[in-house]
Parts: sequence; C-alpha cells; structure tokens
Amino acid sequence: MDNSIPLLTVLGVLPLIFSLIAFAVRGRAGKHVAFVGSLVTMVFGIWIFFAAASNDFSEMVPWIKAIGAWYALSLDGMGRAMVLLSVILVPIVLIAEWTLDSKQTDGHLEPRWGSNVFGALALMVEGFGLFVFMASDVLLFYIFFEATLIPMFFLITGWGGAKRGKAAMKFLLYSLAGGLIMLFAVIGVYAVTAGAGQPSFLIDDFAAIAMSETVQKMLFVGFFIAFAVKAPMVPVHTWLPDTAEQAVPGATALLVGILDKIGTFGMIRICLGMLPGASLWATPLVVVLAVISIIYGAVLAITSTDLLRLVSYTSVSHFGFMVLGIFAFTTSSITGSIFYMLAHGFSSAALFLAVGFLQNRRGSVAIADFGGVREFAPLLAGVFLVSGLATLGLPGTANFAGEFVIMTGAWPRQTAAVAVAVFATVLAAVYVLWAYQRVFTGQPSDEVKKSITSDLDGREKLVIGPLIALLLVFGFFPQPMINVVEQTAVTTMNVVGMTDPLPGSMGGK
Amino acid sequence: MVSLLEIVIPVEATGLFSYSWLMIAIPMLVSAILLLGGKATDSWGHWLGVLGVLGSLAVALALWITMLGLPVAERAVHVSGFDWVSVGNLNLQAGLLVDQLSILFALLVTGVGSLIFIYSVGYMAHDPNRRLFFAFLNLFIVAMLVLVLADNYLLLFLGWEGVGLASYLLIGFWQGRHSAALAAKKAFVVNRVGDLGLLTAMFTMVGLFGSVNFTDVNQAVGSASTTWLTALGLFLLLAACGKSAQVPLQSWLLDAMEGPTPVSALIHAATMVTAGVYLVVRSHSIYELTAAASLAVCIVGVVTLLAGAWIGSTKDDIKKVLAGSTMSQIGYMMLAAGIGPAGGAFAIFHLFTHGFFKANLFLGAGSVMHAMNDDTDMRHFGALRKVMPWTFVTFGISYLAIIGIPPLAGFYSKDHIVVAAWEQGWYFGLLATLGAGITAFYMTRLMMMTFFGKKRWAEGVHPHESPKILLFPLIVLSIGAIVLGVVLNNAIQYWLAPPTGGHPHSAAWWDIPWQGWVTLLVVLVGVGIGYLMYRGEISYEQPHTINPIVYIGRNDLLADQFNDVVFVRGGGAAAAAVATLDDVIVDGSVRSAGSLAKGIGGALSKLESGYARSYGLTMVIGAIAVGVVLILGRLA
Amino acid sequence: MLQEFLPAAPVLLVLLGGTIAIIFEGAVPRLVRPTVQAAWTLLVLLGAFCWTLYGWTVYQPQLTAMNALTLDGPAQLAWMLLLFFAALGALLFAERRVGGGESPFAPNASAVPSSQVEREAIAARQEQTEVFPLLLFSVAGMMVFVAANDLLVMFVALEILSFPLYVLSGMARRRRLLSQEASLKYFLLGGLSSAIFLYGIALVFGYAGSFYFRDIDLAIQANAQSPWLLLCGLGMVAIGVLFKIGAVPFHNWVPDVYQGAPTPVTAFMAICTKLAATMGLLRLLYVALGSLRWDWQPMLAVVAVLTMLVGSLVGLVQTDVKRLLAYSSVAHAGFILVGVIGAVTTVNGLADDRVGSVSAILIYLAAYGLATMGAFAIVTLVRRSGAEATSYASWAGLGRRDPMLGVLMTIFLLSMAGIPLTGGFVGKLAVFAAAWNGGYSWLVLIAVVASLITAGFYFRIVWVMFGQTPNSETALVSPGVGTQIVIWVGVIGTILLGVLPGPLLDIAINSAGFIR
Amino acid sequence: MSPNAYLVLSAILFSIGVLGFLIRRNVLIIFMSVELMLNAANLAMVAFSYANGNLLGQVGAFFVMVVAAAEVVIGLAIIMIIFKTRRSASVDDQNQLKH
Repeated sequence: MDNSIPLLTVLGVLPLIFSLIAFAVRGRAGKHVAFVGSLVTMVFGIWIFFAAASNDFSEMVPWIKAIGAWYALSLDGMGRAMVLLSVILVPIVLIAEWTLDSKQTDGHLEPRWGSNVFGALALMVEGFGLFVFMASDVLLFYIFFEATLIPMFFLITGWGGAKRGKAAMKFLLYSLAGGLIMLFAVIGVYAVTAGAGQPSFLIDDFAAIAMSETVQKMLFVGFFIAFAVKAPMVPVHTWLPDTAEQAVPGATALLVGILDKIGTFGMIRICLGMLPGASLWATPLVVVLAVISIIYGAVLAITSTDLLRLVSYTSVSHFGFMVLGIFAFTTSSITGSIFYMLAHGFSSAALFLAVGFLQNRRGSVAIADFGGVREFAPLLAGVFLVSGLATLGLPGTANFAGEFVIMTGAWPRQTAAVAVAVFATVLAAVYVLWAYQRVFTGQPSDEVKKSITSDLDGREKLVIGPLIALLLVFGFFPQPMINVVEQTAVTTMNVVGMTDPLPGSMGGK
Repeated sequence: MVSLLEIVIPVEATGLFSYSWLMIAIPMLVSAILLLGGKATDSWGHWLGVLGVLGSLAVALALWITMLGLPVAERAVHVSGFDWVSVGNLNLQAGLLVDQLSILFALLVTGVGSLIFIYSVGYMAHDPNRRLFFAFLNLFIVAMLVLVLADNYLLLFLGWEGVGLASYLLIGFWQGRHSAALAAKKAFVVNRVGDLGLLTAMFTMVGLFGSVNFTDVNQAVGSASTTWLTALGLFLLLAACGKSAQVPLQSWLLDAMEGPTPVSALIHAATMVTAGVYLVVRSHSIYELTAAASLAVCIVGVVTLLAGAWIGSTKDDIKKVLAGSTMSQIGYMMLAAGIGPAGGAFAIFHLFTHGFFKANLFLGAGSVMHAMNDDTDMRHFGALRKVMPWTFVTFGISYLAIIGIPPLAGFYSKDHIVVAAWEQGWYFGLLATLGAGITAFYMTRLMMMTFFGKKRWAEGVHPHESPKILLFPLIVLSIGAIVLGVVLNNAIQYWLAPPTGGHPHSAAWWDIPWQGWVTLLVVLVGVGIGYLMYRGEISYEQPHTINPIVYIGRNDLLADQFNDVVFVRGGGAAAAAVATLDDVIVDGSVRSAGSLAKGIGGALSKLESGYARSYGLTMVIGAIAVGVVLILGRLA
Repeated sequence: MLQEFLPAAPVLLVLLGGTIAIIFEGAVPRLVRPTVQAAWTLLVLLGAFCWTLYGWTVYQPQLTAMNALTLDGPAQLAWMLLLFFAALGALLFAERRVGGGESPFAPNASAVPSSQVEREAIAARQEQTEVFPLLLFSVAGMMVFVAANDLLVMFVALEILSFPLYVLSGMARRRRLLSQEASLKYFLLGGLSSAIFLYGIALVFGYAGSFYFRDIDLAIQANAQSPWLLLCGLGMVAIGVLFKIGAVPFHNWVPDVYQGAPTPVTAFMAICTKLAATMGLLRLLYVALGSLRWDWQPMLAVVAVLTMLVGSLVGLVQTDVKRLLAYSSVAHAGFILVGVIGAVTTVNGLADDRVGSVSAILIYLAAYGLATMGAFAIVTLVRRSGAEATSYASWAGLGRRDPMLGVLMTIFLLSMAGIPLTGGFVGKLAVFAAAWNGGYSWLVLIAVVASLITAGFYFRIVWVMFGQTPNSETALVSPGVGTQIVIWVGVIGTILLGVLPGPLLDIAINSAGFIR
Repeated sequence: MSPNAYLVLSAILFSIGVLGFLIRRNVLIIFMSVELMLNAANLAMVAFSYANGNLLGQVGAFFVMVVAAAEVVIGLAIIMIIFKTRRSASVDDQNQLKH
C-alpha cells in the first residue's frame, strides 16, 4: 500500500469539504451535494474499514512542536468500528430528514435555514467525529471532541421544537463543562510530559511515563467527567432528554448514535489507555455509577410521557452497560462494550428515526397523543417494534450480543453489579412494550385517524431498512465485528495489566 | 451421586443429520416470505404457512426414523454451526443437538403444530390479517425448534426469547383490543422476569465452566461448589417458572387467552409453556447435584398444580378454565422433573401426551366459540352435544384423557408422576393425587356447563357444527389422546433414558400400582362432585360470591391485585419518585447552578452603578485589599 | 548618538508621523484631509511595522535610546502586534461607508451636541481628522510602554498612551452624551490610577534608589531596605497597570467606556491598551520585581480569580453586545493574568524551546486581538436609523439574514470562548499550561470554570443571531473595504492560529526572553 | 536629614487627594484631587531622591509636572465640553452608562 497518500486525513477531510460545498450551494442543490458527500464518505469509509484490517494507515506529523502536539491519526479495531458506524449513519440520517425543509405538520416549526444547511452541518459533525475516532494524540482528540459541539449546537438550534434554543444551550454548556474539565486534564498531560523531559500529547508517549498517583487520579477525574457527560451517565445526563425532546430526531440520532460514543470511546482510549492505575482506583465508584445509570435510565424511560425523551433515557441505561463493561476489565466485557457502542448506534438511530416518522405524521411525540396507530400504519408499527425489540436486547439483535457479552464478561469480576444491572432487561421490556402498546395498539382517537394517513413510504423504508438489517446481521453474526474490536480490548487489557479470570476461578470447589 | 451421572457425548452429524437445520430453515423462509411479501401473499399465504410447518415435520420425521435405526450410543447427534461470539475466554458457538429428547419435542411441535395450522386456516378464514398470523405462527415454530434443538443454553435462549416474541405477537394479534395488547405486554414482561434467571444462569455457567454448551456443562458440573450449583438451579427454575407459567410467575398465562384460540392451543398449551419443563429436564445434571434446587422445583410444581386446578375450578370462561388446567398439568410435569432422573422421562411423557389432549381441548373450545359467535362464557353454553356431535366426541375423549381414565393417554403419563411423587414423599404424593381429583372436578364442570344441561344461548346465537377443516385436527388429536399412553408407556422411558439420565422400569399397560388405583378413585369422586354440582340450573350471569375460595380463584389467586399493588403502584410510585428526583435534584441542581450564576452576575452588575466616584471607591478598596493580600502573603 | 537611537526608530517614526499628521491638519485642504490622514497613518504604521520586522531580524536584544528602552524579543513582538492591530484599528477609524458616508467621529467634537454649531458642522461635512494623529501618538505611547526600561519612562508612556484615548473616547458621532460621559469617566479614573501608579513608582524608587528595572532587581536581591516600602510600591504600581488591563476591582471603567466610546476606538483600545499594559506588566513583574515573585503571585491570583469570575458572571446578564464584549474583555484580562501568575520563564528554568508565560501571553493576545477586532468591526455594521444598534434585541436573527456575517461573528465568539480550531483555544491552552507549570493548577481549574461561564454568554449571542426571529428594524449595512479587511484578517488569522499555531508559537518562544 | 517628615506629608497629601476624589462631586475638584495625588508623589520622589543622594527623583518630578500639565489640558477640555453640554459640573450626573 502506498502510504504517501494520507488516507485517514482524506477520510476525515472528505465530509468537511463536502460540507463547505453544501454550505456554499444554496437550496435543494446543496442538499443533494451533502447527500452525495455522505455517500462518497460512506463508500470510502467502508473501504478504509476493510483495508485497515491489513494495512497500517497511521499518520504522524509534528503539529505544534513547541508543546509536543502531533497531528497523529491511527485506526485500531475500536476506531474502525466507530468509523463504520459514523459513515453508515450519516447518509441514513440525511435520507430520514430529507423532507425537513418542507413543513409537514403543525407541530413542526419553520426551519431556520435552507435545505442545504442540515446536510452540511451533519457532514461537519461526521468529519469532526471521524477525526476524534482516529486521533492518537490527546490534544488532537480534544480539539475535535470540542469541535463537534459547534455543528451539533446548530443542528439542534435550527430545527425542532419550540424550546430548542434552550435545549441547545443546555447541551452545549453541559458538554462544554465536561470539555473544559477535560481541557484541565489535557493541560495536565502537557505538564506531566513536559515535567518528564519532552512535552508530548501522544497517547503512547504518555502511557510510558511514570507519574505520581495523585496526578494520575486528578487527570483521570478530569477526563472521566468529560466522558461521563458525553456518554450521558447519571448524574450528568439531564441534557440528553431535554435535547432529544426538542431537536429533530435526525439530529438526535447523530448525537446519540455517533457523538455520545465519544464518551465511551474516550474512556477506553484515554482513561484506560493512558491512566490504567487511576482507572483501577476509580473502578468501584464508576461501576456503581454505571449500575445506577442502567437502572435509573430504564426507570425514567418507563415514566417518560414523550417518546423522544423515552428513547434518550434508554440510551442513558445502555451507556451504563457500556461503562460497566469497560470497567469490568475483561477482554470480553470490553469487547462487548465496543461492540455495543456500534449496536447501540444503529438501534438508537433506528428508534429515534422511527419516532421521527411518527412525529412527521402526528406533529407530536407525546405518547398520550397516539393510540391504535398500527391500524393505519402497520409497517411503521412493525419497524418501531423491531427497533424497540433491538433496544430491549432481544436475542438475535446486535444489542443482545453486546449486552450479553458485557454481562457475561463482567460477571466474575462484578457479580453484584451485573446481578443488579440484569434487571434492566426486564425494565427494558416494560418501557419498550408499554410505549408500543400505548402508541400503536388499542382504538385510535379521531386525531390519530385524521393525522396518520399513510404508512411508510419508499424513502422511509430506505432509512429504516438498512438499520434493521444491520441490527439483525450483527445480532446473528457478531463474530466478524467482534474480531475487529477485540484487538482494542486486548491492547487495553495489556496496558491495564489485567488478565481475564479463568473459568472456574469463581465458585469452584 | 456424581459417579452415577452418565454423560452423553454427542457424535458429530453425518448424512441426513447434517441437514437438521432445514427443520428450522423451512419455516423461517416461509415466515420471511410472508412478512416481507406483504399483501401480495394474502391469497395463498396461509397455505404456504401450513406448508412451512409440514416441511419441518417431514424433516423431523425423517430424522426420527433415521435415529430409530441407530444404536443408542449414536442417537445424540451434534450439528456444528458457527462461532457466534468468541472473545477472550468466552467461546460461544451456535450448534444443534439432535437427540432423543429434542427430536421428540420437535415432533410434538411440528406434529401438533401442523394440525393447529390446518385448523387455523379455517379458524382465521375471515381475518384480514390471516397471512400475518401465519407468518407469526411460522416464526413461532422457528423459535420453538431453535429452543429445543439448541446444543447450548445461549442458542436455547435465542429460541426462548423468540417464542416469547412470537407469543407476544400472537396474543396481541388483535391489537385493536386493549385487553389483548395489555395481555401481550404482560406475557412478555413476566417472561422477561423469568429470563433474568436464564441470563444469570448463563453468566454463572460461563464463570464456572467457561461454556454454556450442554455437553460441556454436564461434564464440568462436578467441579463447581454446591452453593453455586444451587444458585444455578434456582436461576434456571426462575426461567422455567416464567416460561411455563409456574407460581409465582403464573399470572400472564390466563391473560394470554386473549390471543386467537389456535395460538392458545399451540403456544399456551401444547408447546411453548412446556419449555420450562424442557429446560429443567435438559439441566438435570445440575439438579442432580443440588437437592435444594430440586426440592424447589418440586415445590413449585406442586404449588402450581394445585393453584392451576383451583383457578380452573372457579372460572366461567372456557379458555381460562383450560388455561388454569394447563398451569396445573405443567405443575405435574415440573414436579416430575424435580424428582430427578426417574421423573425426567415421565415429565416429558406427560408433556407429550398433554400436548395432544390439551391442544385437542383448546381446539374443541375454539370450535365451540366458533359456533357461539366467539363467546367464551360457559354460562352461555349448554346442551351443545347435540348440535356439535363431532366436537363433543373429540372433546370428550380428551376430557377423559386429561382426568386420567385408563387406558387413555393422560392416565399413564399422570400415573407415573403420581407414583413418583408418592415415592419422593407422601406429601407430594397426596397433593398430586388431590390435584388429580380437582382436575376431574373442574373438567367435569366444564363438560357439564358446555355440552350438557339446558340451552343458555344468547339471543341470535345459532350453534352449528364446525366445518371439516376444523374437525380434522380434532379427530387426529383425539386419536392421539387415546393411543399415545398405551403406546409410549414403556417405550418413552427407554427412549429418553440417555438424555434424562433415567433408569427405566418396564411395566405392562395393565399393570397399575396402588397409587394409580387410589388416584383413579379420587378422580371418580371428583367427577361425581362435578356432576352433582352442575347437573341442575346454571345462572346466565356469574353469581356474586363471598366464598373466598371461589373469589380468589376467579381473580387468578389475586396475582393481578398483588402485582398491581406491588409493581404497578409501588413500582410506579418509586419510578415517579425517581423521575422527581431527576427533575428536581439532578437537573434542578444544574438549573439552579445556572440561575445562581445569573443571580450573582446580576448582583455584581449592580456594583457597576455608573457613578465614577463609586468606581473610584471600588478601586481604592481594591487597592487596600491588594495591600492586605501582599502583607498577609509576607506574614504567612 | 543617532546610532544609539536607531533600533528605537519605529517609535520615533510613529511619533514623527503623528507630528507630521498634525501639520497636515493645517496644510491639507479640508475635503481631502480625511483620505490623506488615513493613508498617511496607515503608511506610518506600516513603515514602523516593517522597520520593526527588519530590526527584529537584525538587532540583538539590547538597550537602546540611552538605556530608556529595551529592544528585546517581547518588546519587538509586542510592537509588531501593536502596529498590526493599530493599523486594523486605523482602517476602522477611516471607515465611512458603514456610516452612510460619515466618519464614526463627531464632526466637531467641541460643539455642544444637537447645537446649531454641530448642525452647521454636519452640513459643512466637517470632520475631526485629528483622530489619526491621536491614534499615532497613542500607539507611540504603547510602544514605549512595552519597551520601557525604567519606571519613569513607563509612567510617561502610560500617560502618552492614555491621553489620546481619553479624547478619542469622547468623539463619537452618535450618542455624544454617552460618549462624553465615557470620556470623563475614563479620564477621571485613569487619572486616579496614574496617580496611584506614580505614587507606587515613588515608593519603589525610595526603596531602590533608581528607576531602572535592573537596579530595582539588584536592590531587591540585596535586600536593601524595609520590604514594606517595596511591597506598597509593588502593589500600587501593579494597580496602575491592572487598571489599564481591566482587572477586577479596577475594571469599572471598562464596560462604560467600551460602550460609550466610538466603536473603532473601543476596538483599538480594547486590544492595544490591553496588549501594551499586559506586556508592560510582564516586564515590570518579571524583570524589575522578579525576585518578589512569591509576593505578587498570590496577590495576582486573587485578582485573577476575581477578574475571571466577575467578568464572566456579570457578562451573563448583559443585553448589549458592546457592553458584553467589554465584560468579555474583563474576563480575558483574568485569563491573561492566569498566565502572568505562572511566571514560567527561561530565568526560572524553562527550556529554550518551550512555551513559557511570555510566549503564551503573546499568543493569547494575538488571538484575543484578532477575534475582538473582528467582533467590533461587525458591531459597526448593525445599525438602526444610522446609529449602531447594539442591544441583543436588535441583533436578533442577524445570522439568518446574513448567514456569512453570522458565521464570521460566530467564529470570533468561538475564539473568545476558547473553542478548538480557533486561535482563542491555542491561547488559552498555552496560558493555562504556563500557569500549571508554574504550580498554579488550582487556578487553571477556576479559569476553566470561568471559561464555561463565558461560553454561556458567547453562545447566547450565537443563539440570538441564529435562533431568534430577525428584527426588521435593524439594518445590516454593507461594510467598506477597510472593515472588510479587518473582518477577514480577523477570521483568517483566528483560524490559522487555531489550526496551525506552530510558526507563531515558535516565533513567540524565540522572542520570549526579557533582557534588562 | 531624614526624609520621613516629607514622606508623611506626601502620604497625607495623597490621602487627601484620594478622599477628595471619593467625596467631592464637582468634576473640577475631583480633577484637582488627582493633581494633588500626583504632587504628593512628586514630593515623595524628591524626598527619596534626597535621601538616596541622587538626582533621579528630582528629574522624575520634572517629568511628572510636565505630564500633569498635559493632563490639565486634556482634562479641562473634556470637562469643558461636558459642562457646555449638560450645564453641570457634578460627576454624579454622569451616570447613564451603567450595569
């Protein structure tokens, strides 16, 4: 392979370039440009995904020599999975929000910007997100981590409900709060490496430095808080439901599907990869928080009266599983977490977008406004149910593979935590099926009869079909993807210096 | 104990066995065609659906016949699949295990299934979504076959959840009905509670043995501590309770009768609900090493068999009587499964015969409902034996079978369990015998109210015999109910000995132990009481009752009330409290941090008064403060 | 003799240019005078810039102008930045298109507002072209201030840079009452602070017996006299400079003056004054009072915390863009002080190729200047019936009416908020890193919290521009060439600095060494 | 000769200046207070200069006087125009810019 072309840079820059073009080309043409851009990125990203298996695409160029910052990109198993997730989700979201520029229902406020802007912003999110997943330099990681907030802020501001401004602000300030605390830690990384002789933000360089426990813990806390906000973990999750409630489902799908993964991604890449000692130190608390998130998110999902809030609370619960897996320190639990990140990306997007279809018809996402929808839109009911079943972790869907591997892996180390977390599978059934029951079954009201006049059209099928297919494929045949992401888990386990518990190490005679 | 355990190592599949997956693939393909084909398949979809299960049945029969020709040691066949998840120490494969137990189950599922499919073609003829119904039914067959053919707990779990899903879809098939939707949800959620058990059991197995494969677990089971094995046994029991509607997770089954009657027959009587028994029998190697868990299984079985009988005795809804009866009969099976190696084969035996006569009873009930404009209240029936002779006869045969009149199927299969119960402990025996008596009572009550006595039909109801397509399955099933007991009485023990670890005792079909006679006597007493009580007038409306026994039975042992108070209201209140906490404290603190910042900002901005002199004052005070800090710094 | 002054030529050039500009006032016909003055001013600034650049490549760090000035790396870099931003400021001064052909300054500053005299002045298209020489003199004062080698020169420079600003502040064409009030407040409070500064100088002089930084340092190291004299002197001198920087509690003038002054003047002084004052403070503290580090670090830490918190918290409740930018400027002063406190220099063990306090602050100031200049340039474009409209309500929906302008403003705000890929982020990173390396990690934590609060109001403006319904009463005038240059230079600089800060950072590091 | 007495005087003058600035409303008097503070500094410088035995402080005082003179020009100009506009010399009337 000719390494003279910086392919990873191309991958990251490609959507950004298309984004700029889409900004420049006003109106519907710009929308098409953005879509083509997302397709091109998808093709290229999928190629990279496969090609990265046998090639090392790493790039490393000194960037700001004075502070030891490198423009360093590389792609490991986890990165590949996230790249795949991102490049697939974006075109799907663009199709899903294709009609965003035309006013559909009374509940929809006028869009603030032209048709091209949504696509352009989505591509910008994608580009920045891809850089985050590829960065192997802490500063670079941080820069793109923060950079993603801006287009996301505009995505929330531009379209959606009446209180979207407030929601966007909350999202931004919350994320920024995490981000700035992380900046504190990033500067700490500089201080530590500079103190050790040569300032460097490279993750590998940092991991090689011995430092005092206090510093390690301090940095860990800084990074972890940022990731906890991002991944939404209780108690720093409240921005997500508010945001999801106001933003258009497409934007939320990008947010939850791709951007929030940065949280768990960072925990593995940075917390475990750079600060293994402190990670072990914090494990008890983190595991407790994760378990609380799992149950708490599920309970709040049950009480939600708004479908979008409901789906976002399920994400809080699911992110709890990922964090639990990460901090259980077994190869399988970490692998499971990474796999679950991918699976959750697809399932949450599917569910958000399915809710979006409902919203486009009814102009509302309040559960009370529905009932008996299945009679008029059986296909919509079907895809909602399938997405919901994936969300509740039915075997045969990718989410189950993730959850199961996480919990199985975590069981020997965190028996009590898993024993509590597993109850979320019951709660998941309650929130998904209760919502389904209230929305789709029973006798339709007059409003429902009036507003739900059509089942899924071709475009909507094109949106949800691939997602469901992916969920099923990864559910029945997770092993290929597991092979991809296991590499990261093995590396991380080596860094942390933990070994897997042997069978029989618990409960033997 | 451990040394007694014979572990069967399955041989790798060759020849016909390598095609076992076809059994699953055929209905899966059919289901996919029906689901994706949409309305285009409306006109012929139901026949394709029948074809699906028939294809499956054909494969199962072929395999069974092949297996009959094999030596016992080669009858357990393993069909390799693919790596599902293999990471770290975790190695999960998907593969099939075709052995005596699973093939028997597969035959039951596809055999009874085929009949019920045929029945459904007629029963659902006027439903606009009949195609969908068959798609779901095929989905169920797929999942059920995965469940019984899996060679490990994980794949079993896939089927386990799959049948749960199919059950959910079919119970709620008439989604416009609020009660159906609620019942479907309830069934799924309660089953999920049971699934917790299976999930934790699998986590534990991986932790203990590093595998969830049946063979691996059987081999390694001796290495684990009894405490963990007991835990494992209890986890599995929890799972079985959920799926098989055993106390305390029984409440969903009665509600599940909201589904179309063929569904009740197939899923909620003949096959799916017995999966819990299958699970316990499959895991016999674990239960053999833990007396406590086995005892728990027995207790659950006994309690449920009585509870089900109790409910059955008080209900007026024909399907709910049968549902209570199903619970009760599965209680027998569970009891047998808990008794150990000797009981395992009997549990499956009863499961098998029960599959036939209970399916027959349900389909008969469906036939009656068909005649009565879908009314299910027995108080509105009466004197149907004359207008529906075929239904009456077939129903009557299965009635005799279920209450255990020799030489019908139910007598033999139940007789073995009662005998085993007596041998396990007199209290189990006594209760099992008592249960048989109650069974006789409520079934007699059902017969009397439905087919005998006077007409109590509602206005405009003109009962008539059902069409042939409905009668054909009834006839076939009732034949099964007659002959299966005698035919299988000994054979099944030998057949199932390897997978259940049992030690068969051969006996002639006329050779009935004393417990059998006692039970028969009790049954006759039950029949007598039933006849006497329901021979006369029966009121059209359900009379109000203050009799606690009747009241509690009618209200499903107050399970719903309990659930309502504890989970719906209690849990709801807890959830509401969490939601308030989230809003007021968690989010509230963030919001108030925001308003606090603004408040402070607002207060501070007042210092910006616009008066130059006050600015000067601020500066001077600041200057003094700077001085103070400097001096303090020096002094410190 | 002349040779001795040659390295200081840029200062002399600016002074000379200013003087010549005054001659122009009498010599050049009135109608062409604005053009000539603007062109001349730009020419002078450009010339001085080039000369500085030349000097930077040629001269070793040295004392010059008979030991009155220090020509070291920081001074030269600060000169370049000052001249660069002053040139941008001058472009805004000269902008006439946005005012509908009128300059941003009063036609006759001495006329009473709304009087007959003023009306006649307007009718006669009079202009106060003196603003250009005033700008030049102020720049000269700033240049001397950052390079001063003794306290007395510093004082004189402080006054030279201040006086023109007092006058300029009062010369707004519109809302003259406010402008005059700003001028008066600035003058009075400035006078107070100068007096305190001067008294501090007297005390330090009393302690060290000399005005020269080098002598002061030596005297402190020799522990010449009672330290209390010195401490009082230190405090008072610091207050004088902190006033100019706009640090709390010496910041009260900032919002009022920034709001009242003509926007081009605000832009100029927001950047250049802060730049000059900061660099002066650095020299003062690092060179003259370096040995008192343990005294002034805690004191400045208290000031920095107050500055950051007050600037950011009060900013939250503002509803006027110009005033908000003023509070933002206060908050930035706090962040700068965080870097000052770190006091990581080669003197106390910093390796030669690393970012220290001085280089960090230079980067920060450059980034701050670019963004602030651009933001104020955009402020001049939003108008209602001819006058600038700066309330949030008038800014509503700006980004939706003119997306390009909205995006540009957003970029400036992002930079101020320290969002990555903008210069502001690199500045913050460098400054915070310097503080952490100097042992003030707790201060970094507070700074981070303050950054978050500032983000709250920056994004509020973004929300106002993009989220709210456009205000139809507000007109968006199209910018003239000068304003456009300012905006685009600001944007390109901001992004360049954010994406590729390496070169400038290297320059700053190489020129970070003070001499004495 | 000990400069102490002069220093005390200078401090008193400075304090009077500060107080005058804070207490008086008339702009002119406030301005005079500032000038007084400058002169207090001058006095201190001269005294220190004497004590230290060099002339630097005295030279400094000259510089300060020149600067102060310039300041007077600027200051009076500003105060004049404001007085012309508002017909008031009270600094407290100048409080439109606030919060």
